[in-house]
Amino acid sequence: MNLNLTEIKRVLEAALLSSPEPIPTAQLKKLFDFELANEMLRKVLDELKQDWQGRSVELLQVSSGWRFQVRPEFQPYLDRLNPEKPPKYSRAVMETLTIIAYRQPVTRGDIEDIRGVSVNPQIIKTLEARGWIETVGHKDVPGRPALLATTRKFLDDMGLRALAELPPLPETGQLLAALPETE
Amino acid sequence: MNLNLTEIKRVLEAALLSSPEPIPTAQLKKLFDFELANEMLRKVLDELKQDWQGRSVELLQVSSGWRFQVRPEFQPYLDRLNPEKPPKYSRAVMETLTIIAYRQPVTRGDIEDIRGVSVNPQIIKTLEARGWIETVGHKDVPGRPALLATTRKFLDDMGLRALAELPPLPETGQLLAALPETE
Amino acid sequence: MEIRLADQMDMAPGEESPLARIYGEPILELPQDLYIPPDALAVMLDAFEGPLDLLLYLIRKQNLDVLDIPMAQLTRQYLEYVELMRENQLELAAEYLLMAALLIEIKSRMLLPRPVLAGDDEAAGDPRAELVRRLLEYEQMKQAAQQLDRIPLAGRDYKVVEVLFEKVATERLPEVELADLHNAWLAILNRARVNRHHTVTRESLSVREQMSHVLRQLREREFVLFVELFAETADVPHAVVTFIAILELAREQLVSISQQEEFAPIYVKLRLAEAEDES
Repeated sequence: MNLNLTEIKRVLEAALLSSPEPIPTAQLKKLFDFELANEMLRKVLDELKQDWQGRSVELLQVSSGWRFQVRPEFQPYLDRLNPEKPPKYSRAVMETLTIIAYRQPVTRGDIEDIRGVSVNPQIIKTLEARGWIETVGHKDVPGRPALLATTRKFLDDMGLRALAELPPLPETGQLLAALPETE
Repeated sequence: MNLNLTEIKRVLEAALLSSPEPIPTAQLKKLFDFELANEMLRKVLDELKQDWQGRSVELLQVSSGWRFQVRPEFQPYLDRLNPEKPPKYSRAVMETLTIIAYRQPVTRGDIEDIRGVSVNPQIIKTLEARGWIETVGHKDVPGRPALLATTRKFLDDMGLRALAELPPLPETGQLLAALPETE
Repeated sequence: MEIRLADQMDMAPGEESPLARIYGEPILELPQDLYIPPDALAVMLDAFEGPLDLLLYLIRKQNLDVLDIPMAQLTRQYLEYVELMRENQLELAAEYLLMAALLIEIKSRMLLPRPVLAGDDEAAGDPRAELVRRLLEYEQMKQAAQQLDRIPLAGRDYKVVEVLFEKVATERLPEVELADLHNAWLAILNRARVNRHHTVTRESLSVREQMSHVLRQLREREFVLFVELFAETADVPHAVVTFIAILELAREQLVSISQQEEFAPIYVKLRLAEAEDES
């Protein structure tokens, strides 16, 4: 039995769409009970590739054969189907970020004073890597510690135009008032 | 951000082509970061189904959602790649499955009454392992036997949307009519 | 007359044209008679799904009317089979013997005169009624099972589509919301209150922000004109905040402010900027 070109294409398409693994060309030829010439197979595969141009799925030739795969641009949509639980920053990171945001510019020492515990350098690195804080200067005290401040990216990511838009902390006054003046 | 209809269709297509399991409509709506109305989703899916008309692969709605599948006419070609087909189930398994499908929920005793032989526990295990039947309760009689019913996966694998789509039971009347007039 | 045969033996070997079709199933051979060679008996027993199946086979094969089973004939045939099974010491399931007992019971009851019923419901008193009901129900399910078996099965009779979705492992960064900052701040203050040895002074947020902003500008150049620091200030409050920020920076000795003479340009300079190599 002989198939016309369109039918050959349909068969190849069915085989390739139903296999997440690449199919070698030698295997693709086995789909047919007649000898499909290499050039013909190549021609049909190229046509098929062309047919899928501009779709969300593309036909690709990889080292071990041919396969259809979802275009990377569509990943963000598909990721929504199986959302991974978003990771969370530790309490230490959040408190450090908060102190820098509300009390900037501050040194690590300032943060340690406020939090009452030493600041792991990794925390500062994490926030710097995220592009949320940066060193804006050095304090003129022994050791000349870096002065940390939040960046524009931090404001962008928070959806704020300026630091003044950070939520006011009405309780702050009360809590602070309860604190003894030690200095 | 809003997508136009074609883009919505492309996203749905990518998700459906890459999932071997049917995707429920509620899940499909999650692909978008805006609220996609049910009628709109339905309309796009119908269009997509239309687009694939006459191809070797078809979009189908089954019990738990939508999936793309190879048209059975094209399977003989694909079988050439993988000549070992899963075997058919034995008559005992099929009869047991049929009684559960049409008479659910049933106990093992009910199945034995109809078939006139005891039910090999292995048969029930086979069907459970396949994900086709499950225990949905216990009958309030001595021994509290398990009540068996078919699952959504059973319908999915049969390509059905609901139990009502099972072929109608042969009418007892037809069976009688098929009998010759004897004596 | 149309040939109607039971199809229990499933003997369709290939493409030969069937002699007849029963419920869509092809029948290729006419069984010669009821006799089955003893060697084939084990195979035959396997082929039946139990005594109901065997009874149906006998009924269909003999063109017997299910609704009017001649009990004597059926019972004799059935017992012949059971006897054959016993002679060949086949493992005879209890169900077959139970059925034999039931058939004999029905047969004997039919020999007895029927009690005269007030109504004319003939079937109600027929000892065969229950057997007929079971035979019909079983046959119905048997045929339904064949229908079900003909439905193409996903994965066996057709493949489902699955193209590769290559997930690029994009690092998911934690998301932070304003409320998180708020909560973190409250946690800090709560601890501070418990510890009671830290001083947290209140300052205008915008002043602290502007301090950072000024420091950033100073970082880029060694000397910056004092007025330049106000270049971006759009309104009076902003200018005031910037002014206070510069004063605060000076107070905290982060910047130095210099002026060569009266009315000369004022320069602001990062303290220690010459010693510090920042980039």
